[in-house]
Order: sequence, then C-alpha cells, then structure tokens
Amino acid sequence: MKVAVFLPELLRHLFKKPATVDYPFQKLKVPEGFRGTPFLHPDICIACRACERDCPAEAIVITQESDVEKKFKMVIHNDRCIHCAQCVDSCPTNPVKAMEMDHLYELACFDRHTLKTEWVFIRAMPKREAKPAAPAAAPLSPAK
Amino acid sequence: MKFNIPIGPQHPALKEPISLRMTVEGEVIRDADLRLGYNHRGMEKLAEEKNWTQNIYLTERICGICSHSHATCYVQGVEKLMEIEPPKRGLYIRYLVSELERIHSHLLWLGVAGHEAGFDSFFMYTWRDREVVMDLLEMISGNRVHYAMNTLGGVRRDLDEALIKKILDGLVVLKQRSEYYFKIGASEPTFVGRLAGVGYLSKEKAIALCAVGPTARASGITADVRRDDPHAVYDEVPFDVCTADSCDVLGRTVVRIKELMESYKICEFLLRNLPAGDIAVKAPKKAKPNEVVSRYEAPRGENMHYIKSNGTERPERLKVRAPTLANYPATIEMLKNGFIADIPLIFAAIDPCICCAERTVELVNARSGEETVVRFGDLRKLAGERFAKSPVKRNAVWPF
Amino acid sequence: MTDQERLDSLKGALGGDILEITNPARRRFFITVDRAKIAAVLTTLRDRLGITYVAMISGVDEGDAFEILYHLAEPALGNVNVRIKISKGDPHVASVTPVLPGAIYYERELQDMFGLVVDGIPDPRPLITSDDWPAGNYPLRKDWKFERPAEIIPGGKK
Amino acid sequence: MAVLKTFLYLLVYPGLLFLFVYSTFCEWFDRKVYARLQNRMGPTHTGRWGILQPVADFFKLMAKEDVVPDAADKTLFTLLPIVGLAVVATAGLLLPLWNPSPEAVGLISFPGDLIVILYLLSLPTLIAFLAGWSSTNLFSQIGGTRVLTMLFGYEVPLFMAVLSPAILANSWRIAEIGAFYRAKPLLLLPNLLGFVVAMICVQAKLERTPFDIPHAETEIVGGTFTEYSGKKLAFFRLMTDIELVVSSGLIAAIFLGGFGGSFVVRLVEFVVKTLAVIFVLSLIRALTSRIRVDQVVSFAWKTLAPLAVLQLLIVILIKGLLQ
Repeated sequence: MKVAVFLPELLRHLFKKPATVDYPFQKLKVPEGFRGTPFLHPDICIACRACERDCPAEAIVITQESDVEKKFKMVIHNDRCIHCAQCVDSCPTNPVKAMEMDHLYELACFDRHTLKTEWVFIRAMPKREAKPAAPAAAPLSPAK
Repeated sequence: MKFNIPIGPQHPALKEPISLRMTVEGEVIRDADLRLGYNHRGMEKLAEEKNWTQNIYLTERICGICSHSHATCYVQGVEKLMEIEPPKRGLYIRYLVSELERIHSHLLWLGVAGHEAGFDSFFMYTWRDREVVMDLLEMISGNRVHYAMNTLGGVRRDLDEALIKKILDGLVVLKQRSEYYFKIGASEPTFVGRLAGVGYLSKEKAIALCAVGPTARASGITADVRRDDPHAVYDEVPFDVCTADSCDVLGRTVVRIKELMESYKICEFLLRNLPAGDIAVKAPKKAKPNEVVSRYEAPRGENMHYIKSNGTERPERLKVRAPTLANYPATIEMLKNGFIADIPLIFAAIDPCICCAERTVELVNARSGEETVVRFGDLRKLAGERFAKSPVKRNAVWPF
Repeated sequence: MTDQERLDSLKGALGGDILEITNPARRRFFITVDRAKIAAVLTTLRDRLGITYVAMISGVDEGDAFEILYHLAEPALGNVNVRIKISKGDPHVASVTPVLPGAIYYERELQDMFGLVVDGIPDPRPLITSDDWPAGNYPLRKDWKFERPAEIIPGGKK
Repeated sequence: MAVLKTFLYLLVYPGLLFLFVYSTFCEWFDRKVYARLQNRMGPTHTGRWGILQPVADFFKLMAKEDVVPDAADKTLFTLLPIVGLAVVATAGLLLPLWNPSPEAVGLISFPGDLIVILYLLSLPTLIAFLAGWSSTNLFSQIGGTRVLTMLFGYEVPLFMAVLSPAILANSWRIAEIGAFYRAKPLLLLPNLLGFVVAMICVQAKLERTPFDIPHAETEIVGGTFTEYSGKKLAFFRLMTDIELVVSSGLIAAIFLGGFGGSFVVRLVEFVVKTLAVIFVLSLIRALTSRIRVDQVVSFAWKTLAPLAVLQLLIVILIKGLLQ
C-alpha cells in the first residue's frame, strides 16, 4: 500500500500560478463565435417573422405599428432569451443577417424591465435580384 | 433504535432536488424510500405545443450536463420521421460533440465522487482539467453548457483546421491527466478505502431492476447502445465497451475512467477521418404521421425518446426516458445495509440527473417527531404566519 | 442476426398472440397484442427470448382510447415495442412488475399522467405529482389544458 | 495596578485579543495554503491577499439572524458556545508564549499545566457533542454521536504521544519541557514517532479531513452545528480556530524545541513553529479523503495506539540509558 501518493502533485502546485482567475477584477476572453445576446439591424429586417415563429423561448415579439407605413416594432425579451441563436439561423436576409449575436455575457441586472430591447423600424424591401424571402421555409444553413 | 433521516429535497450532497428517506439503525441503513417530483417541468406536455425546431432547444434543456444527449436523441428520431439523411460531415461533428460531452460529464462525475468522499483536492484537480474540454466545447459551439449544435438535418457550425488542431492538442493534455488520475486515484488508500465494497449491486439484481449505463456495466453487464444498436456513425468507429466485475462504487469509477480513454480514442478517430462536404441539409417544416423510437448512449446510460408525429408542425407525443430514472430501483437496492456515510457516494455513483417533477414538500415535523406530509399550500400558510409574527417587518412583498 | 431472423424469432415465440407486427426501421419492432395478454406476452418474451430490460412505458391519448407501448430492448434483438390499446371507459391494465420488477416507476408514472389504474402494482403512490394534486387531473390526456398565467415581473413597470 | 495588569493579560496579550488576531490569521493561512495546494486562489478580496477574510466572516456571522430551535434546551444551547470559547481561550493562556522561563512559577505556568491543557483541549469535543445533542436535530445528533465515537479513538494515543516527551524531560510543566529540549536538542529525535502520532490525533481532534466525519456536509449537512446560526456559530468558529492555534502551539512547544531569547525572538519562534505545524495539518487535509467513523476507530486502536505505546517504550529505554 502506498501512502500519500498525491503529495508530489500537491506540492508542485504550491508555487504555481492558480488555475482560477480573480473574476470580477480579471476577466477571461470568450472565444470567437460565442453566443451572447441577439440584436437586430433594423435597416435590413424585412419583418418576415421567421425568428418570432422559431424562437423556442418566445422571447421575440414583432408587432405592426401602423398598416400604411409598414412600420414595425420588435421587442427582444432578454430575460426570457435562452441564447440559442436560432433566430440568427432562421433569419432569411442575405448576405447580411438582420439578426446577430453579440459577445456579452454579464447580463445580470436588478430590474427585468431593463433587459428588454426594442426597435421601431420601417420594413426593408427585399431586393429584386435576391431570392424572394419566403417566410414559410426558413433556411437552415449553418452559421459561420 | 430505528429512526428516519431525510436526505433531500434540499441537501448538500444533492445538486438537484429529490427526497431519499432512510430508515437507519445506528449508522446502518435498513430501508430506503425515494420520492420524486420536485423538479417536474411538464416538458412532455409542453413539447406537444411547440414545433419541431423549437423542441430541439426544449429537449436540450432537459438536463444541463447531458444537454447534447437529449437533443441528439430527439434530432436523430425526428430526422427519421422527416425522412432526411444528414450529410456525413454533419454526423461526424455531431457525434464528436457527443463524445466531448461524455468526457466532460465523466470528469465532472469523478470530481463529484471525490467531493462526496471528502477528497476535495481530487475534486478541484478534475474540475480544473474539465475546463480544458469545456473550453473546447465553447470554441466549437459558442456556449459552455447548452451547445445547441444540433439542427434538423445536421449540425449548425463547422470545424476549421485551426480548431481541429486545438481539439487534438486538448485531447493530448486530457489523456495525460486522466491516466495520471487513474494511477493516483486508484492508489490513494483513504480514497480507495471509501469506494471499494460500497453499494454492492449483483449482476442478477442489475438485470432484474433494469439498470443502465456505467451502473450496469460495473456489475458486469456488457450493455452499450453504441455497440448493441449502433446509431449513425458508431458502426464505423472502433471502440471497446468497458466493464468491471466488482459491482461496487470503485467499479463504477473504473468503468468511467476507462470510458474516458475510449472517448479520447473515438474523438481522435472522428477528427482524423472527418469527411469533407456539407454539414446540414434542409429540413421540411412538417413530418408525416409516423412513430419512431430513438436510442442514444448518454454518459449516464441509455437515453430513449419515443416520438409520434401526426402530419403537422408539432409532435403528437414526445416521451423521454432519461437514464437516471432507470437506475433508481437499483439505487434503493444498493443503499440497503450500507452506512450513512456512504449514502452520498452510492447515490452519486449512478450520476443522478434529476429531471423529473415538482410541487410537493415532505418533512418531518421537528416539534412532535411525527412524520407528516405538509402540503405546499399549508407550508405557504405556515410561512405567512411566521412572517406575520416576525418582529422585523420587511417592506418588500413577494409579488405572488 | 438480420431483421428477418429477428422477426421470425419473435413470431415463433409469441405465435398467435400477435395481432400485428411491423418492422419500420432496422432493429425496431412494433407488436400489437391484446390488452388482457400483456403480462403473458412479456413473460414469454422474457423466458423464451431473454428480454429482461424494459426501457420505458409510454402512452398516447388517442381520443377514445389510450395506446400504451412497452419499450423493451435486448442486445441481439434490438428494440421491441409491445403495443396495447385501452379504452377510456375501462382504464385498467395489469401490472407487469411480477415479470419485470424494473417497470415499477414507469407504471406509477402512467397512473399519474394518464389516470390509468394499474392492477396489482406493489406501490401505488403518486410518483411525480404532489400530494395535494387535485384528483382527476391527468396532464398528458389531450383534453387536459393548462392555462399559462399572465407573466408578472416583480418590481412593476418603470 | 496589579488588577489592571491581569486584565491586560487576559484581554490583550496573551488573552482574547491576541488569540483572536492570531487565530484568524491562522485560519487565513490554513485556507490560503489549502487553496494553493489545490491550484486555487483562496481568499483574495478582503484586505491584502484576503488576509482579513476570516475576520470579515466572523463579523458577518455576528450580524446574522440568530435562530434557536423551539425544541432545544435554550439555556444549554446558548451557553455552549460561550463556555467553549472560554475553555479554549483559557487553554490559550497556558501556552508557553507568555511565561517560558522555567523559574517563574505563576498563575499561567505551574507544574502539571501540560495535563491541564490536554484536559482543556478535550472539553471542546464534549461541548460539540452537547451542542449536537441539545439542538434536537437528527443530523446534529448523528454528528454528536460521531464526535464521541471518534473521541474514544484518538484521545488515548494523543495523551500517550504528548506525555512521552514529558517523561523524557521528567517534568509535567510545558515551560520546563521546553527548557529541557533547548538544552539538549538532540533528544528531540527519539520523539519523532510521537510527533507523527500527535499530528494525526490533532487532525482528528480538530475534525479536519480525513477526520471531518462529525460535520461531513455531504452526509449529515452541518453535523453538530447544523442548528447553530448567527453569533453562536461565530463563537463556535472562533473556538475551532483558537483550538487550532492552541493544539498546534502545544505540539510546537513540546516536539519542536526552540532557541529561547528575548520576547520578540520567542514570539517569532512561536509563530514560525505553529505555522509550520498548521502547514503540515493543511497538507494532510489536502492529501486525504474522508474516512468512515468505524475506520477511524479501528485505525486509532490498531495503528495509532500501538505506535504511541512503542513511543513510550522508546522514551523509557532512552531515559534508562541516560541515567
């Protein structure tokens, strides 16, 4: 029977740099492609509601402000968002997606109302030469 | 003198709510009873109201540790229902993430076993090294816990050369570390003394009580869905099914460490033979009326989903069987005649992942010593009374 | 073993008890049997084919009847699913725990979720519903609807 | 004037204030070493390198709500933490820190103080048992019985191991034992076995891994102190810290020799020796996993007790040879 087999491993770490970081003062970088919070480019959005339909957490709400103007309001409820980025995948705009994810991860706050983000925008017209955006068939092309 | 000890629903040894009630004599357990239902979220009902795409993320949230397992099990079933065949590269990446998840889950379990046995250094070291695989998963998928890699018809993100290199490097580090733990953990006398002979489950009992996963394999049953019913890529990948014959917690530890080694091999194989091509095909919105049983070997054992479609965008029925539920009858058997000191170890050895039910409170009334089941409504009333009598008035009011 | 051989061995073992047998995918078998014979069928499968592992029991509400599926598995045979139909007017089913002791939790779940009565179950307490769960509420029946309460955000609107 | 002086002794040095400051420092040292051995950072936030963290913990606990269970014996429940703190603080006065010269026999150094300090160090264990038993909680009661069961295991080997250097030095007074080994440092070597046994027993007495069975959190929640909260828990934590200082100080005084000299040198020597002992205790804590209570008793009687007896034999033989 061996005794104290862990000893060399323990002593080796005594003067090594700790594996943990002093978090609130020192932050680790998140990798490229980290899924943070979704946000909208209101100038590209064609208001097809594909993201609203596919969002598993029902965190996206799009309402039409007035019939004549094609004015829409989009609210992202970040307090419900599960950061799956399905809205980015579902977004049919090409080549630039109207929905994108940022890299923020410190989302805690004292009031859930501050987590709602809101955009009021005029619907962008799909370009003629681009493929007509059909809301019924959300493309499942992978994100880069 | 016999008395009842409640372990849970809230207890430091349990990371999730479940209630174990032990009848003990001195330090020896004579009987055990299990009460579920503290974490039921009604997901099977909810799944009937969501469309096929939304349900991927719903099934992913059944569990935090084996999130990819449930999503993969669901997705491979739905792909059969929709009659689509994902491209090879997509499948390879999907099961690469599966194996990485198995690695992270087993490393997590090793740490938890160390913690339950009071060996905190082992816990800290394994969890430090688990960060390596967590970082890899974050780089691949963009998140540490809910990878969201699956989509109907393939995966959502591709791997490039630099990332493949990083994963291979990470695997080398992990392999070294695991071999070290295997050597060290198996020869630290206080640790082995706590694990050996604890939680005995004979092979006959394991078969009769339908144990699955490492719990069954540690009792000498060579059952592994990856080999028995190869799903997707597993008939192309060489690997061994790891078993042990000691039928105790030490055996379960050994099986998990061996499985870690196998998973490193599988990951390497998948990365070195990664085919070129697309990673996903387009999936239809609806599925024809049909039914499918999808099986998947999760880190904790066999995962089974039964999916029935009715021609609409939504499933008619989604039944989920998580491996932990299958291991509960065996756990009760293991606990009998053990020591109080071994409860957390035995219970942790099935790697419980409690994703079941909610809303009841069972407690021993400390004043009379009688065991009563207090209803949630009554408990809230009691809390209200306590609050009304309390000398300090808080001005914040709970909104419900 | 090919699927045809597996199909033959299942047919050979069960004989006339099979009302319908299908093989929709590799290693997947769906057998429909009479509800009264379920325990006998599982005993035959256990004794003659060595199927001892019940993976789960699932149920679907089909309006006027319940469809109950016993999902069994065996390494060589693959996945065998035994289907029975139970009319809503007489929601009784015999317990299979004498044959397969591991089925106890799934049978208790059936009782909670569908309101079936499992005759001869050794431990009939509710498994996942709470003790003050109102009687007659069976969540997985299709006519049971859950009204989602309106979301209240603590703190009030700014 | 003499009264004032005595009060100063009791309250400032080597009494409560010194014990409080030094024991919180020792807790910080223990936590930091334990964390660094595990490749973690340990306390970092309060004070430089987190050095004030145990003090902050103490004051935070003092401000917390204090709950007494309805079914508990309130007087006993309330008195125990105070008595416990008083007992270990008294034991702290007997450390050879203050009055090390063998000539000055006084209030806090007298023939037989070794026995008194050992006795005072046994009391916290009984207090922990009473605390567990009086709080009428199932987990506390299991913890309490475990405390007593363990006591039967380690107490006898500890006494034998600590008394053997005293036998060699032919004195029951810590100051005289210290002086004896200062004069003949080579005679420390035969006590090595006793030192190892005493270290293990002290680890068990302080209920640290591998002997943290009475408050094994994954088994019996908070163990003996499950029902304690607020000020009472703060006192118990301080009691454990002072117990750590006193027992490591005792081991340092008896087994580790020293140089003697002026007050400052003696203080530095004391600090260095106790920190060394605490370092080894932390190392044992990081090195092992918790064992079961039956394993403790069998280990104590099958291994520790024979070793302690062997140590006694060695000492008696050497003493015979010396004469």
